[in-house]
Amino acid sequence: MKEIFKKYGTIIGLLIIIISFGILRPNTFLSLRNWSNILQQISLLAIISIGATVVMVIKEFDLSISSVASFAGIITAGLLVDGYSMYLVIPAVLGLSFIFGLINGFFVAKLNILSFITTLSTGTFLGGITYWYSGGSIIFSGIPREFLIWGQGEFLNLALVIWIMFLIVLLFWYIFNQTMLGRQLYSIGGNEKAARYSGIKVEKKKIIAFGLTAVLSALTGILLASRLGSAHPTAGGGYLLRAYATVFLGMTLFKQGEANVLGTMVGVLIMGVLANGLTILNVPNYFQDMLTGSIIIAALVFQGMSVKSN
Amino acid sequence: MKEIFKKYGTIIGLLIIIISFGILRPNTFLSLRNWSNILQQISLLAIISIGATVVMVIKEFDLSISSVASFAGIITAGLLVDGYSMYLVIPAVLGLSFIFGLINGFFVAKLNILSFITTLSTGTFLGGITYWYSGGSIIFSGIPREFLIWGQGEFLNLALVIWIMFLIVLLFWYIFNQTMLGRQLYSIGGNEKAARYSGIKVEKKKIIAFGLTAVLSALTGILLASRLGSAHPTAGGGYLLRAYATVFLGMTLFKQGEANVLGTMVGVLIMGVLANGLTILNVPNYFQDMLTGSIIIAALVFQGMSVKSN
Amino acid sequence: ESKEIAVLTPYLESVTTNTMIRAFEEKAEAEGWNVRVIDTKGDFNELANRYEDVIAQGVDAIVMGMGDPNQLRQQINKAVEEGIPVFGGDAGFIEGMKVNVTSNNYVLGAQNTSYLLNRIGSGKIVKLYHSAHPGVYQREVVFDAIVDSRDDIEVVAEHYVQVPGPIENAQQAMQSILLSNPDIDGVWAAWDEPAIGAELAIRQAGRDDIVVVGIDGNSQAIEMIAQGSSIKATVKQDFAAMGDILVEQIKSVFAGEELVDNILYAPADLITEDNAADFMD
Amino acid sequence: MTAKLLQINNLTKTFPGVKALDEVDFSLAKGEIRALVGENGAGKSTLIKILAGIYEKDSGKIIFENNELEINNPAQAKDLGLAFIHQDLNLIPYFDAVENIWLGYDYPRKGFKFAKKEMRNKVLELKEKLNFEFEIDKPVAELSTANQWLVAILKAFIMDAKLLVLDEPTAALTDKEIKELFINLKEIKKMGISIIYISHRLEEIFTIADSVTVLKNGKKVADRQLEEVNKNDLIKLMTGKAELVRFPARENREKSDKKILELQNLSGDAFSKINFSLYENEILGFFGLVGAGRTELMEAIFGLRDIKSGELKLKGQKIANKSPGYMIEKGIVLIPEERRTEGLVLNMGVAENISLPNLELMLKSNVLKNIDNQKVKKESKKLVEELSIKTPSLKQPVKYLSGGNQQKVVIAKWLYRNNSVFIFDEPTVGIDVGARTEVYSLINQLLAKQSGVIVVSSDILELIGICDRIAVMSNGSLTGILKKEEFSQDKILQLAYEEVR
Ligand SMILES: Nc1ncnc2c1ncn2[C@@H]1O[C@H](COP(=O)(O)OP(=O)(O)OP(=O)(O)O)[C@@H](O)[C@H]1O
Ligand SMILES: Nc1ncnc2c1ncn2[C@@H]1O[C@H](COP(=O)(O)OP(=O)(O)OP(=O)(O)O)[C@@H](O)[C@H]1O
Ligand SMILES: [Mg+2]
Ligand SMILES: [Mg+2]
Repeated sequence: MKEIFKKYGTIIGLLIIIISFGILRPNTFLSLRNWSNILQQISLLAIISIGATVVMVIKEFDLSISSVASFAGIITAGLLVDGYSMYLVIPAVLGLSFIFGLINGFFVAKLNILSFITTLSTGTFLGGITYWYSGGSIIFSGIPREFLIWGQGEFLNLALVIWIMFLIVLLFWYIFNQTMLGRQLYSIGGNEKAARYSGIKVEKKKIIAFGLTAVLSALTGILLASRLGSAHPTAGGGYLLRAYATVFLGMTLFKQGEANVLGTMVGVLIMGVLANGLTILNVPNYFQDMLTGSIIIAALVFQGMSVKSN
Repeated sequence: MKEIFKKYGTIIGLLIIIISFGILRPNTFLSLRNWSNILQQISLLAIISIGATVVMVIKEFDLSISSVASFAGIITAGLLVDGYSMYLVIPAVLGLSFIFGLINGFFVAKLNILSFITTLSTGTFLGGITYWYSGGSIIFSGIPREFLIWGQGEFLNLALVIWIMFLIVLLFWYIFNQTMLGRQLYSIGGNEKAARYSGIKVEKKKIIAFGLTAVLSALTGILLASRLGSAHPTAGGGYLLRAYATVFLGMTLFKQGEANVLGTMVGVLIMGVLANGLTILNVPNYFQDMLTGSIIIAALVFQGMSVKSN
Repeated sequence: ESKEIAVLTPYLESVTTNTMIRAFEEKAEAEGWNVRVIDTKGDFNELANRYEDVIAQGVDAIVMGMGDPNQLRQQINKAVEEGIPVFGGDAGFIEGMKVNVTSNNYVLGAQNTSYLLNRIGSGKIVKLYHSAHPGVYQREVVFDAIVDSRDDIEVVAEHYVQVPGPIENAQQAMQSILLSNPDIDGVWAAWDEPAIGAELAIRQAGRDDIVVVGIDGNSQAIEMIAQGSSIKATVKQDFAAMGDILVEQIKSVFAGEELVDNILYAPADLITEDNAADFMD
Repeated sequence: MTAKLLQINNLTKTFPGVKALDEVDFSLAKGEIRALVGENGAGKSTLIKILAGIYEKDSGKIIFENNELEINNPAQAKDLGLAFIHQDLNLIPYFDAVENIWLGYDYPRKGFKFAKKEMRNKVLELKEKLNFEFEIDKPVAELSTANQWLVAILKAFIMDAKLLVLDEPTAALTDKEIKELFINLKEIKKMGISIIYISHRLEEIFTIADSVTVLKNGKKVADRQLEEVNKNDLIKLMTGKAELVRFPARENREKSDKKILELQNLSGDAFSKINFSLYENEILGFFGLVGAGRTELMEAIFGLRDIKSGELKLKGQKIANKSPGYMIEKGIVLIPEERRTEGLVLNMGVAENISLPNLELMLKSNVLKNIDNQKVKKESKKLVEELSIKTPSLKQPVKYLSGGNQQKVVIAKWLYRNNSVFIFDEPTVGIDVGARTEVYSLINQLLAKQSGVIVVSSDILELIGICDRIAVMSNGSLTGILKKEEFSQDKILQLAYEEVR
């Protein structure tokens, strides 16, 4: 029993939250429509959180994720408005962001600069570029309709972003659990020295990790622009803390507290369900904050209590 | 030579920045008046950053610092408007914040919840309270004039906040370098288990650390309210990232990369001087971001290069 | 049975948004409606999420509290499909919405810019702005246009004000600007908070020859004007009127009437030393 | 002899303040087992870390299979066929043994997934071959230290190595496992694989090695075939001292009947119903097989673990085992088993580590609680000298000290106070012969101050050599306490293997 709480405490917390909302507003909250809403609402947070998970696996921070997302959204929108084809622009922006991530990784892995300050600085730099490119204001008029498909379209009755999220979750779950790269990243996070002594090219893998994080952040930014039909130079700002919150929440799941894709997804769901459910319950704004804070703490205390005996 | 760069690279970086601005705008930038401005401008950031340093010494995060600052500002302003004496209100708010910090510490130390998620949650909770208390709007009319002394008054030709900052820096430098508590906190940060085996009451000290962080955050919030003559429910929001940026910047100074008061102060100065100098140079906003990002990275790369050979 | 009205905003923490929404709440509650305010702290994706939630929940009307509707096209369309009317409160207007009640930001910008220029005649001014906010951006556009057309006015420094913490940020920037440009005559702020920051810096520097103007009619700014600070003018949007108009428009829609206008403007008053006392609570 | 596998010429390596290797020559034939010995800090680990591509050499040549080469990183060393078991265990805590052992190689695949089964089988096979016993499916963090070493050893055995380097692999192993290891090392030798073997247990070297190289202060002082030397010769080469008494005699050995520590039916998670008394001026040994529960018992006495039932008495007074801080105040201290993770703050300096548990005795003012830095310096300097800790300065971060010197720092932490009970958990693991004798002398000295000492050790000879009585534990129970006159290896082992439920 204890073991179950220890292992799945956060999931149990999530279930309790869902059940509570379900009892309070069965018709609205439990409706299919609402769940398809919830899934859609969490999808972008999920993607960027998985990005954050990648660097957290190697015990690093990437604070540039929100800047990358904003940058990608603005540049994509700008280039589309300039008339370039979306099939050219999207890969190009993802590629550019990947390179940006590699540079982050280079500073961290090769030059040994703390990732927190590295990515804060490169993020600030990128933010400057984004401002410069956009003049500080929203880009929206002239964005071609076909671009909006990604963020607003549907496939088999589910929003396309949900499918994209599923794909990313699956892909990264696979990378982390069934590929050498994934295992090596975990080994670096577990004991960098041991990984190096085992012959793993630690620096290279770290750099790749930062690259992947940046790509996922950029993808989030692009999808966000498509979802909102417009790009805002600080659109990604809201994701930074929330992404890490979900990763940390997820870290309390499974094993010894490492960042992991499934944990992150549970974290994302907890956040998404809370926001959705509290809105449906008509809870006043300030009270939502108090409740969100308390519910998360309560869930963790609950789990912590059962784990404590170690 | 290498040793010098290794040890004082960040300080050298700071000096280079100062000299560059000095050459570009000798009359303005190097004027006494401007330096008294800079010191005043950094004072609040310095105080909250030292708060962040305290928890970073024990390798924990406190993300509630900005919420505590906002909370303290609003409650202080609110109570003053209600007619309570400032000599009662300020200690009470600091005390309340201290207790809040102890609660953070309790969750982290006693219940083993990751500090990142604990303080994010408690911070969200406190944010809710702040909103509820203030109705989400600014509090200013009715704040007694005498309260404004703290943030706007002068003493011996220097702003009072500068003196307060000096006092705090000195006090915490002393605590960390000359007292048992400081040494014990560092040992907990270095190896919690070894600290415990050395008979240190690890939990208790951790809880105290969180308490101290909260007090300094609250002090920052109160001084900010006094300085602006008004309190805003999200006034502290801007400090979160900047405070940790300075701490991390400072961690590249001295020793093995632990957070430390002097390092943090150099970090604060770098940030403050950059913001001030670039504004004096009339550098456009977006370009300021790019420059700030690049200069910090350059300074660290520069130092990193010289350290690398280890 | 009482009507459910959801007010969604990304900017509740901004003083003006807050005042406007409160004014509306008061009027709407007097009608017996149930008003709920949802804030997403500047996050538009979250804003879109919350739109979806209230649409799924089937509220009777949605009020968009500031924010650019262009970013919420899809959600507005959804609301239309569900037959939920969407009203703008100091937001923008796009197809599908019923109406936007606002003060004309271009006019606000023109009002405070003209006041500033009239007062100083000619000279050097500082611009404090924030283009990311659409309404605030519109004021800037007007300011730029007017200043461009005047050869005797020079913008010697401009600062993009950081949010959150605009007062402190503007104050710090102003301190530096005062040192590098001691000969400025005026400060144009795109809203009141940076104007207050500028005033704090000017006061600290012991200057009294600089004219600062803002927009919004923030009560702290009005008090400062009344006390004879460097802030000489602000433009107060009449939020109470805005709330009234919004409530009237919603009532008409509930009654099944077609609305005639897409955009309705609430009046705005220029507040200076002469009339500041009238506007203090 | 047969062909040369490895030849090292004039190898030099300096660290800030330390010349760790000074023009060292070294050569090794195919199929040779070469022991590498020397005092703590002599440079043994540094030498092999250069071979492993972890440290960069300052100068010198490395010739492997007749090619001069540079080894720039561990991956390259691995590709050359060099396998290492380093002194500091290098495992990924949350990986299980299977994955730890495979790490560094491409895992076998089956379709889209890793062939977990194949990986597992390979490890099982290897484990069987070496006759090791431990759980391979648990995260290694949950294994005992001894078992973690077994994992590290298997990890080196999985590759087709040409050279196997073991840096003190037996420090944490039991006799049984050591025996198995040696059988396997001999097998390996037969396959033509060379071995470099580092150990402070000189008896082992005579069992396993063909030849020996002695380092002293970074210089090579001798290369010998083992037939040519005996133990005393080696000790002399290592320490420069003519003769060494292994177990220093104690002067005031009169017995006391004053009970200092008394346990009555003490039970905890891994031990039950423990009864014994520790007398003043007594050294009480604790022997047991790995996992017998000795460490847990001691940690419980020290306040680190909960007591379920039973009583603890100090000088006749009942006390609660609240916390280590409280026990230290009362005069009970523990010198823990794992120095790197439990004993030291690696980033802190020598003086800072030594003063850490004694800070309240080194204050300028009891109100301000400010540290008297002069006193800290003076007292730690005294202890550093007393224990002859080899360090360039009092400020040197202890992570840069050699393993043995680290252990001395851990001991030094507790010598400053006047304590009633000293508990040493495996105090001589990884310590050179000379230093070991010093530790024994130190333990003797402690008794002079009206205290009692408990020594937990897996080295029977050591216990027989220094203790007044030896308690033996098996499976969480105390199976017997032997008086000095009853000491014999057989008796002790018999008690240790006694079946208890
Ligand atoms: N990374 C390092 N930085 C600074 N000094 C070091 C470092 N590694 C080792 N040393 C120093 O080099 C010397 C040789 O250390 P080494 O670890 O090789 O000794 P050793 O012979 O393996 O000793 P032990 O038997 O105690 O393990 C010691 O004085 C040690 O303090
Ligand atoms: N952190 C831990 N996690 C899981 N099991 C543990 C842990 N620590 C100890 N154990 C187990 O508890 C039992 C008692 O271990 P303990 O360390 O007290 O034995 P010991 O007699 O001191 O032997 P050793 O020579 O291994 O130290 C063993 O089975 C050990 O594997
Ligand atoms: Mg060694
Ligand atoms: Mg043990």
